[in-house]
Amino acid sequence: MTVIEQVEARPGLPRLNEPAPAFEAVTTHGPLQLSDYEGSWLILFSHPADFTPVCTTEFMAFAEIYPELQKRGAELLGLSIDSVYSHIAWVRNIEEKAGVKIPFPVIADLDRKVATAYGMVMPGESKTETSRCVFLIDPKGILRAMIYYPLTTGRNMDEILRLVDALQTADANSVATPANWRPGDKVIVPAPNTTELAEERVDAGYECTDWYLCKKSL
Amino acid sequence: MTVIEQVEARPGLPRLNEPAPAFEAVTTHGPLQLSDYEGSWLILFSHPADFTPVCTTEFMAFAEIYPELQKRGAELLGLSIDSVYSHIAWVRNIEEKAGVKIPFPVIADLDRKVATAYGMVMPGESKTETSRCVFLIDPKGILRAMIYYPLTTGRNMDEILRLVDALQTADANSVATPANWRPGDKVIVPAPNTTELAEERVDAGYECTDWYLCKKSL
Amino acid sequence: MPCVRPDGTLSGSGRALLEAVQAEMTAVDAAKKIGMPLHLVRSGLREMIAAGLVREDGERFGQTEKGAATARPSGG
Amino acid sequence: MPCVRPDGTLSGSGRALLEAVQAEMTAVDAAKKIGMPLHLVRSGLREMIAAGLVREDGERFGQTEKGAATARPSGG
Repeated sequence: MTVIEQVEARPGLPRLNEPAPAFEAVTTHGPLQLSDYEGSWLILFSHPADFTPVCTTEFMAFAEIYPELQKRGAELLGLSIDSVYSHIAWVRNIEEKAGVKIPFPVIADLDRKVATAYGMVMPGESKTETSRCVFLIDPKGILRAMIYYPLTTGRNMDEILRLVDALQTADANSVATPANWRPGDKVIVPAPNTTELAEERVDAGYECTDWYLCKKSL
Repeated sequence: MTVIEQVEARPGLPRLNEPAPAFEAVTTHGPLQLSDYEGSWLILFSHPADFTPVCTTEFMAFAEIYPELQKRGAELLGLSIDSVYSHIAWVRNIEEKAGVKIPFPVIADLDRKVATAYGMVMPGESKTETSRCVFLIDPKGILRAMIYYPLTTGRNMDEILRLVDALQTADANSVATPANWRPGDKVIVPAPNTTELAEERVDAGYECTDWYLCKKSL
Repeated sequence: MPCVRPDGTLSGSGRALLEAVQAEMTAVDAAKKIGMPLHLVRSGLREMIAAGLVREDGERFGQTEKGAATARPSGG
Repeated sequence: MPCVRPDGTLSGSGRALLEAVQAEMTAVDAAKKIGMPLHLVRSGLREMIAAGLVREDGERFGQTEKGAATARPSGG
């Protein structure tokens, strides 16, 4: 396979800690640009298709955590390769049949511009549907985390909330968060990166397992 | 930006439901190839660097869930851009200081071949470290899910176990799993894709919210 | 919520937003004033600028003459 | 666990694996027999084939003459 063929088959995908790809899109709440979310955290997520079952459970689950996300200054923005009319019919159907109002906009990405920029279509799964992707974008428009789940497998809202909490805690306190971290748990003090700092660390008063692994309470 | 420049900046990244990129790598358990894992589920994950704090909490957390993964026929394989000697020193240090034995191999990816093939390095974060990536690879070597978390943010073992359970349940029963699914919860019956099947669905005896959203117990 | 309907009239949220910027203000202040999410305020202001109802002055937005007439159709 | 040390002698797991394939068997069966993860068995067999200690016949593995001599260094 030559380099050129590779490009045609596999467009560049978004990368962490770089500006999330800009877009202007038709949504169920009118035309929206990525920059409209400046100052908010944005959870951009895709689903394979309207009126399909896993997607519906996910939409209801996203709607359920939306108040929690709003408390954290985070907005939701859905996407699939469906028309805005299909989106409207579907969200109205969800409200009618399941009693759940979908409070966030959904991109109608019929020209696939957003899906392509974010690498949401996996030809090995489906050439016409986006996979279950999640992009966490910070208030400055920087992409901070990505999740790609397959068509068969619904996402976990609890982990998405945990991730938002972890990223916000890291930003606010210049710390990192350990495996399985939950709000209230101790956080990680960045490791010393010179031998001098490593020696100083020993007496710094943190709770340390060794010179490089120290925790503190916030 | 021309196409060629784009290739240089952004290599093709792995895609869901396609063969995971093949590799042969030096590990702490000797040379290993992706194909050595044929018949097992494989969780290939990267960490930024040995002897760093979040990574250490993650290694201990991965070691903690390893028995559960083994019960599910799933193996763990770590990776960072460090030497095999650094890896050995680090896993020995974790055992000495924290009393946790690391039971899985760790790739010493100094030539970055594996990191490049899987898009693990995010130049916006670090040009010399891999981000916190997770690749779920099935027993046939097909990539089934991907997670990319940033340097600051430890992963959640509970979600990784849930994801393995969900994928295995989908494969074993030709079903899908809804948002927030846990083993024992009802699963999703695939949506009918013709109007005829949609009409038949109404009397099929499933628990349905509407024609496209039906669940059943396993 | 597209603020400007295809026939040029305003939706409910469009009318609320246009009325909000009778006194010049930033998008952030307009969002607070009418309790609409900031991203929808920005989108709506962009639409109403395109429709000639709103003008932008640095980071502040206000009604154009046409916008003022639309906001108070009875005149005055 | 590299089975063959840099000096050509076998590690503990290498010796166990070489002894396991005295009777020809598949990698899966060898893994079961000695309780080693399958991926390490496959890697170890590959190493010992390269070292001339093990031969591959379809999906089954067995000792070469050199392998047999290494597995039982006292001869016999």
